[in-house]
Amino acid sequence: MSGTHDTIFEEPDTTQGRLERLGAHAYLIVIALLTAGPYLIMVSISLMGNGWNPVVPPKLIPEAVSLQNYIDVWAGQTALLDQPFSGFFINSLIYAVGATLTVLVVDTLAGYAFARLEFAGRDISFLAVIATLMISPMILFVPLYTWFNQFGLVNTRIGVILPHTFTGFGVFLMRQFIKTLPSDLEDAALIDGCSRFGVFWRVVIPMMKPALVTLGIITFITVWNSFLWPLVLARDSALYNLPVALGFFQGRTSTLWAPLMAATAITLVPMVILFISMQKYYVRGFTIGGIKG
Amino acid sequence: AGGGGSNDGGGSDSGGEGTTTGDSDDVTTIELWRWPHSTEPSNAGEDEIVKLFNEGPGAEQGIRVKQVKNPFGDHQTKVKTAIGSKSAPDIAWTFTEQYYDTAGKDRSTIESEAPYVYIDDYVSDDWLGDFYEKELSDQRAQFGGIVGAPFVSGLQPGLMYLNVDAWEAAGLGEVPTDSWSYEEYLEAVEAMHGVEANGSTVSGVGIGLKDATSSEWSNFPGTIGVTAGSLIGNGYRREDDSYALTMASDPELEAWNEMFGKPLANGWTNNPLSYDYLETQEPFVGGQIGLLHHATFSRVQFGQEADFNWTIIPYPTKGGNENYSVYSAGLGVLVTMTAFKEEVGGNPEAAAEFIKFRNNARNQYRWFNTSSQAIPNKGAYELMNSEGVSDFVEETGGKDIMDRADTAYSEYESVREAIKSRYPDIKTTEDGAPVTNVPTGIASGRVGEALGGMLQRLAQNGNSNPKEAYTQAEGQWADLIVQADDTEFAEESRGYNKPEPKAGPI
Amino acid sequence: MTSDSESESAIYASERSDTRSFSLDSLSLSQQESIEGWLFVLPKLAILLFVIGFPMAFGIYLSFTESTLLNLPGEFVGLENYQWLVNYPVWWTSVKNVLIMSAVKIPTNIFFSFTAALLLREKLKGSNLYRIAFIVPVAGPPVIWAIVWRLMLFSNEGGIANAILLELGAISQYIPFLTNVTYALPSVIMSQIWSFGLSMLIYMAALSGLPSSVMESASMDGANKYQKVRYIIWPLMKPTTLFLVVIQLIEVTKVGFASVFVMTGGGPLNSTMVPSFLVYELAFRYNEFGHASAVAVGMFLITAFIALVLYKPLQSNAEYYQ
Amino acid sequence: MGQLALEHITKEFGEGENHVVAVDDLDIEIEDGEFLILVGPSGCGKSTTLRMIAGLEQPTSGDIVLDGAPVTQRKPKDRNMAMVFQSYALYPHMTARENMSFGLKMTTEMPADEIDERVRNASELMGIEGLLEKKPGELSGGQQQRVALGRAIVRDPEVFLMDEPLSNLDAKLRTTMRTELQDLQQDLDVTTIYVTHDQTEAMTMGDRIAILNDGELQQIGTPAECYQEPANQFVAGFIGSPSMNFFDVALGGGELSTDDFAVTLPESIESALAGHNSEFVLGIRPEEILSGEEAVEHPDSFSVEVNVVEPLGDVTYLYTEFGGSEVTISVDRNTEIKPGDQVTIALPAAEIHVFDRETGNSIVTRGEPTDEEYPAEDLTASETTEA
Amino acid sequence: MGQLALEHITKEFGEGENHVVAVDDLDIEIEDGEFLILVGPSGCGKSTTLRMIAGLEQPTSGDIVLDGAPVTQRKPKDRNMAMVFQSYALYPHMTARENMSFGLKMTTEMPADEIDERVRNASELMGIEGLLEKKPGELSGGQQQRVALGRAIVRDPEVFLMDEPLSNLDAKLRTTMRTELQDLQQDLDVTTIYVTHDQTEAMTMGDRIAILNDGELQQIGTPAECYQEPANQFVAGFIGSPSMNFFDVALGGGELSTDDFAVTLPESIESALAGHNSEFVLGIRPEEILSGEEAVEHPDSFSVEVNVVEPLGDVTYLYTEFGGSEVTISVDRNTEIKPGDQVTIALPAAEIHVFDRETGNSIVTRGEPTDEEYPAEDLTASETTEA
Ligand SMILES: Nc1ncnc2c1ncn2[C@@H]1O[C@H](COP(=O)(O)OP(=O)(O)OP(=O)(O)O)[C@@H](O)[C@H]1O
Ligand SMILES: Nc1ncnc2c1ncn2[C@@H]1O[C@H](COP(=O)(O)OP(=O)(O)OP(=O)(O)O)[C@@H](O)[C@H]1O
Ligand SMILES: [Mg+2]
Ligand SMILES: [Mg+2]
Repeated sequence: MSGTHDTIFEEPDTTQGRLERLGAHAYLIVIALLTAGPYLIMVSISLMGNGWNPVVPPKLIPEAVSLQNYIDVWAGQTALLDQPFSGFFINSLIYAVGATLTVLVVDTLAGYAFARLEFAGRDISFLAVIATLMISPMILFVPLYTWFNQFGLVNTRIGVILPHTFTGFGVFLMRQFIKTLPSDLEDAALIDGCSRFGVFWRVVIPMMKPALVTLGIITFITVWNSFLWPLVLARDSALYNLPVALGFFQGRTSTLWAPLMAATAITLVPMVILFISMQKYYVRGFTIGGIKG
Repeated sequence: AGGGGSNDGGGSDSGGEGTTTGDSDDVTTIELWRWPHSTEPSNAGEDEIVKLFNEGPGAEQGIRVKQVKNPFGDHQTKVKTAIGSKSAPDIAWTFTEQYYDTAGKDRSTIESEAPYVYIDDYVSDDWLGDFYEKELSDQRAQFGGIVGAPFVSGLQPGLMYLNVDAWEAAGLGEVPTDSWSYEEYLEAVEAMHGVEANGSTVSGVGIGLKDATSSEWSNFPGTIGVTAGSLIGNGYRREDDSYALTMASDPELEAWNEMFGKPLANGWTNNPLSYDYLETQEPFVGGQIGLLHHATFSRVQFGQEADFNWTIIPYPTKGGNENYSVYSAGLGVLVTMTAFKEEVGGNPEAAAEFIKFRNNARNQYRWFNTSSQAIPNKGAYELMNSEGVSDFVEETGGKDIMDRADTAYSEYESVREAIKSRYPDIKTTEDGAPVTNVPTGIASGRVGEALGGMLQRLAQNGNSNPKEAYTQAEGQWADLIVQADDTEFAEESRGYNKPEPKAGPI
Repeated sequence: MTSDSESESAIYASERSDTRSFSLDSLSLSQQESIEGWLFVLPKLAILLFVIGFPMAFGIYLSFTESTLLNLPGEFVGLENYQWLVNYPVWWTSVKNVLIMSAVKIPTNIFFSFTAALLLREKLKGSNLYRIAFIVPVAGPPVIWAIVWRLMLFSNEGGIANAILLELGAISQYIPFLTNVTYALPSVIMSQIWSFGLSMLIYMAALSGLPSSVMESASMDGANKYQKVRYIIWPLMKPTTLFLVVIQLIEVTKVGFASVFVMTGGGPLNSTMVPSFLVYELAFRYNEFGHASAVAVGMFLITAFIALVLYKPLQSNAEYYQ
Repeated sequence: MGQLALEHITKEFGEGENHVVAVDDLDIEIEDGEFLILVGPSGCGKSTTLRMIAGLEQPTSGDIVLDGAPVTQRKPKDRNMAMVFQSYALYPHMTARENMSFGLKMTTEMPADEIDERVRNASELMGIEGLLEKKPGELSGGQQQRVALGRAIVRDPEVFLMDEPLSNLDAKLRTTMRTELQDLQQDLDVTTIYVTHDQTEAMTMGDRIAILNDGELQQIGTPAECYQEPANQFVAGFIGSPSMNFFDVALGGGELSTDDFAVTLPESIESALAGHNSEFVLGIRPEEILSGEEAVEHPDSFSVEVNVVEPLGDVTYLYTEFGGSEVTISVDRNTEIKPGDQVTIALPAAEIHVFDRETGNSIVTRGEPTDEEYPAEDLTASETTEA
Repeated sequence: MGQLALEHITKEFGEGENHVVAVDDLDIEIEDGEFLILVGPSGCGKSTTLRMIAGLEQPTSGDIVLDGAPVTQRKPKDRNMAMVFQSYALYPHMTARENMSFGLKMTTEMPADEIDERVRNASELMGIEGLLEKKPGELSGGQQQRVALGRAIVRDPEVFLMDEPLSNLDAKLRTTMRTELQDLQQDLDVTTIYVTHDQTEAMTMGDRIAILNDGELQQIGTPAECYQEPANQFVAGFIGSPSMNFFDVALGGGELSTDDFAVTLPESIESALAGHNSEFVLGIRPEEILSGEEAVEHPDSFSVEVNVVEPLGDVTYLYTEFGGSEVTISVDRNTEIKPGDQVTIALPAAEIHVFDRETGNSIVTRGEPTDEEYPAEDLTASETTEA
């Protein structure tokens, strides 16, 4: 029941209420300009068909809107990058999907055990998993490359995906979430004759949808946007994902701003759409995940 | 999208999963790691040569080159990761000094410790002979041999581009064609500032430099000095193998004060560090006179169609003295095609085959015709003169710059002699070249940090007191040399105006 | 309040362990459950071990060696690299910078995300647009964010910030945002504080769990809106806030890398150097893998320490309701 | 001081498909110091009514008048009322003391020592002096409840509003708190409106009960009135536990009868029923059904099989089925009856209620024809209910 | 078939500071087909006991024996028991039908049509045939409850375990389900152990009640036994609503007395008390306190002021205070007494309970000295309780 006094503002139809709303809008618009403004400019520049350079004063509004940059980028018709962007897009998709699926499976299993089972070394291994959140990836480049090379994983898609699957965040989230689930259901399933895995698979998993969506989206976006691992492990640009490929537009002696902005938009827009369209699910995941006020 | 036709050349990236195509017939696939050229024709030309190789000599010898293009900014990281993991590419474009610190080391040490091979072990003297002498002699002085094939050339301290319309709108009269002075330069800039030209307002000047802490900075103080008549930049190696630093002994200090010590209106200044971390790519973007300190652009290409008159004018010199040698050819930073050792995963034999092909006079000439970029190969220059150049080169003024480069290269001999006479204690190589390399790779490149730091400090304090800054930077550098195991420092060269500055017309 | 969730989970687990003790085989209860537990975490630990077990051990080992690019791993030198680290002023600059970054970025991020969540909760017209606007920065790669900001706002040539300030007459000369020691760090931080979208979503989730009767109670008690926010909502958001602080602390080191990498390269004069970028510089510019590893380990220890310090109160404050 | 009038207040929510009339033309006068119970099934509009009085919701139409002055447009804090919520709504981050003083700090300029004084008084009254420094999380349900009440008392309001304040407590505590609340209200003599859907609370706590259904007022009166003279079948069924037993009966031959039994009617009732359709609902409370000796002697007696016997200790319920309904019979605690036994029972005409099967309105109450006043009023109510 | 014995089971949790003895040496035999109620205050170990029987917890010591065979080491699924949880624990993602058939699918090789058949039968029994395709989210509380029961029935277990299965329902529905559950258990005749802390359920549903406190068994017996002959003060206070009234009394001059009243003791009681210390607790149930005519005639009568009158409709409670305690008196529903009235009451010696003030053990039960059997057993229990 949401009465009006659950809110902070005055009623909308009083003068004061209107003023307050106006103030709120003003504040929000200013921040929105600072968060999204640069991206609007980015899109604007990407629509300048004849290229863009940092002139003084900066030129922000296209004289004529043109999708030429998008076409060029998508087809790989630029000076610095002659590979079609579609390929990177597909790579990004493959990495994101692959890593997300792996993370979902592996982290949910582990999260369940950390939340519900008692086993020797549990706390230590949980700490180890969490600690992976804090490692600077830079020192891992060379050892990881060397290591993966021995297994033929360098320059393979699996090799690129793998490092994305070791973070601790998912395990942490899943564990928190499972702790909030009523254990009665699992008890009921044990009595109903399920094995431990049966309990997990048939009872726990179906209840975890919000958490799975949350973790899924966050992982998907993280991997989609990931830069360092694909850069290092994809020897060949054919295996690059979008963010790595963006680097191409900055050459040794010049930056192709307009195509770069178009390519950036191609990278960004799907994630914004994903983020926005799924928000009600993962917000729920956060709420239930015990990270509430 | 002009050069699209040759995009498929060299099997650039289409291979995807790698080396499947030729394996059956005993074909060795070697990888060439490079970054993309910034311009399409250059890339097309590059690809074309790779394709020619794969179809021609490569096919004969069972070698196939696969190009891997890395974003420029990430290239070094990728190559180093691969080397560290013993799976280096066979050939890579490198700034050679970034991969191994050669200071104080002789060839045999370098040979056993550096990741790259000496290309002179694999090529004929004949082939080497096509390069301008300076490029070889510089490498010999530094490495005791040739470690990589130079393939792009440039002019130091750089070129100056002028928007003629703006110049005229400011009522500055004749465009300078001969030597002119810093003072005149500054006056012109101030006069041009604020005038209307080509539908926009002229705003200051720009100079393109980059990378605030890069080791490339070690070149900057020295190269600027050239415009004041210094011939050796930052220092030299003495006969007793100790290094003498001349940075704080350069007549360029004065130059610095003239050129950079004075902030221009609107915050524009010639001090490169007051600019963005990224370089200015377009000479006309930042201002209407532009300086480019190196000349990988040996031609000007405009992002927006240049619908105004532009021209290349001489670099201003100290007092407008035309006797000062302004230009020196070659790249301040050594970009070479380097072949890596087998131990780190390379295949130098096969790599050398390609390097030979790619950089022979014929192919350098071929690439010049498509890219219009200056090249350090006199055999190729001869071909330009005998066989003519492409329309593209004509349009973009590439030949003009190549002519300047050739002139500068040919002055090398006399410059060399002048150096030897000014610095009698300078060490010379077997073939008589003075060793003007100073150890910049020392202490893992922290020389760059020290010099970059100095320049940054100057930038922060509005260029005040460069004398102190230079002296301090030289001191730091000297310390690094002293600390390094294999190097010795000529202590008497430490400090302001030690050794005594030597500059003047050749 | 009394039992933090660690001990709670331990109790819980011991309860569970009893559940499993009937053994068809001769295994005891705890053995059986241990096996089950390990089977469940096996895939994760296997990946963990395989992917970074060796590399990390190797990386840590490197921090005790004098390693360079061509000499991996180099000679074992004990704690020499750490001695070097302690005496390396740039390291301390980088630590100081990352602390400043955290000290500025985390509170502002909390402020923006909290206020935005609060306002968007009010069902304003256009909230969806605002939400999209706030989420954009976190949906894309941090590198892009940094590029866009560098170019758009701070670049001298095309910089909008300068253009606008000049137009407004606020300045008469361009401000060298990224190339001056005074401005560089603030500028880098400025660019980072706008990526608060995810925090905002988490706050929104937390706010939606706020019992409306408590808010109404405050209305009855005569609290005006500022008082409600100050005395009721904000204190109730404490667990969420702490969670966000810890997450961001970890995040700062990562976002920090991207912006520094793209915007300043750590300069000028190391004024924007952060440990993660220092690792990169040492390893890939100076080829000093031993030193780089020592920096990485040092930073790991600092982050872990701060996270632990903050994690305790987070845990004990966990739930007000139930 | 605290005389409150709800003048034809109506509250509608939503639009189109979601349109709900939560409160429908409610018109009640509440005396100063009165303890009024609002009772009714879930969703009948109790909370909405209370929230409108508090100012947490705005009525769609109608006015709320406090001591003669309309307060409908006033903000909650300006109405001088205090509310106790079902969930207590204590501020979880504040100590009991802070919870109690918060309102005074927010609304008044009262000096700290006076606030302290008030808090001390209220906490003595509620017996929570020792708990003042604890946070809600450290308190038991009953203690939280007391703090919530203390918080309301401290403000010395003209009206107390309580929305199911006891429903989160367990049965035992509920009983205790119930008496405490009553005592308190008698001591303070503050007008109190108390929402509940527990009819034990309804029966015992207030001066009057207002029974709502579907947003409409069904009856308002003392608990005894509502128990003994329910205005309609809804009230009859709602008030009293176990519920009144109902049977669909037909009138004929001076009897109200089903297949299983008949009740011979006295003249007075028969004539009261005469004007109506011949279909009625007969109601009788479990404790009014005669059994044992008394039943055997009764002319209308008949015999039924007992399904379940529920000895509650102080009283025993028999469950059986006849006349098409499940029937509860209340018998003495010392009964010997076992499930499966046949018992003889009778429905004494003097205790029956008769309702119009269509409108639900009461025609006969405890064997007496209903006064004319009720049906007239309730006819409208019931009709609208069906609409 | 379903004969179950708990042989000295003990369950301890935690270590060091957190060490808890949740169940302490519990020893109970449950007959095949018996309906046993486990009752006691929150935290007394009811759920833990049930969970040990189900196999969800492992006893620290002791054995659980089903039909003569120890099952302590069997997995839950192999014990052939079904459990109904307070939260129902229905699988939210499965329809009612899937919920009910899940256990059979997991544990048996039963063909699909037989499973269907069983589900149909169980759902008919529970009256939920129409709901089989719905998911729990679409069902009301009572319907969910029925599905949960159906799920248990389908498996045709030897033992039903129910952990407060009704506590989530509202009062009305609880009453209905209570009878349904009893009927069901009588029909199926399956050994049932039913945990509750609601003493109405305790009193009415089972064959026997086992009352736990602090993990220890206080008394086990039929509801009537426990109500009428509580073994100790804890049981006396716990069973019955409103609770028994207690007074600290002193023995002297053939009377048990407080400042306010005295109860003249018959010989039998006096001698029973003789062997003890002179400090006792006197207990009497609200309905046994004499009032009105009867009281006036009684020699021990005295007069008290009524504080609160609570007419529940079928019965009326008076609240008053004397002998140092708050006292509830149950009187006829037609009483005219109002708050503030003086009433004459008496405590008939024939109905009093007397407990040892220290051990709490019952010495006199409803005016009769307690059989020797109880004190002996309960002494141990109570002593440990205090420890
Ligand atoms: N904010 C609202 N928006 C829409 N409908 C509402 C709102 N508040 C209440 N209602 C509806 O108004 C009706 C009355 O609700 P109200 O909460 O007053 O019932 P109640 O008598 O308090 O019930 P309960 O005993 O369950 O608390 C219900 O149908 C409810 O769904
Ligand atoms: N897993 C556990 N770990 C530690 N202590 C526990 C655990 N489970 C129960 N206990 C403790 O054992 C005691 C008995 O708990 P149990 O749940 O059996 O009580 P209960 O009688 O079911 O109470 P309620 O009526 O509140 O459900 C309590 O003190 C409880 O805190
Ligand atoms: Mg309500
Ligand atoms: Mg329990």
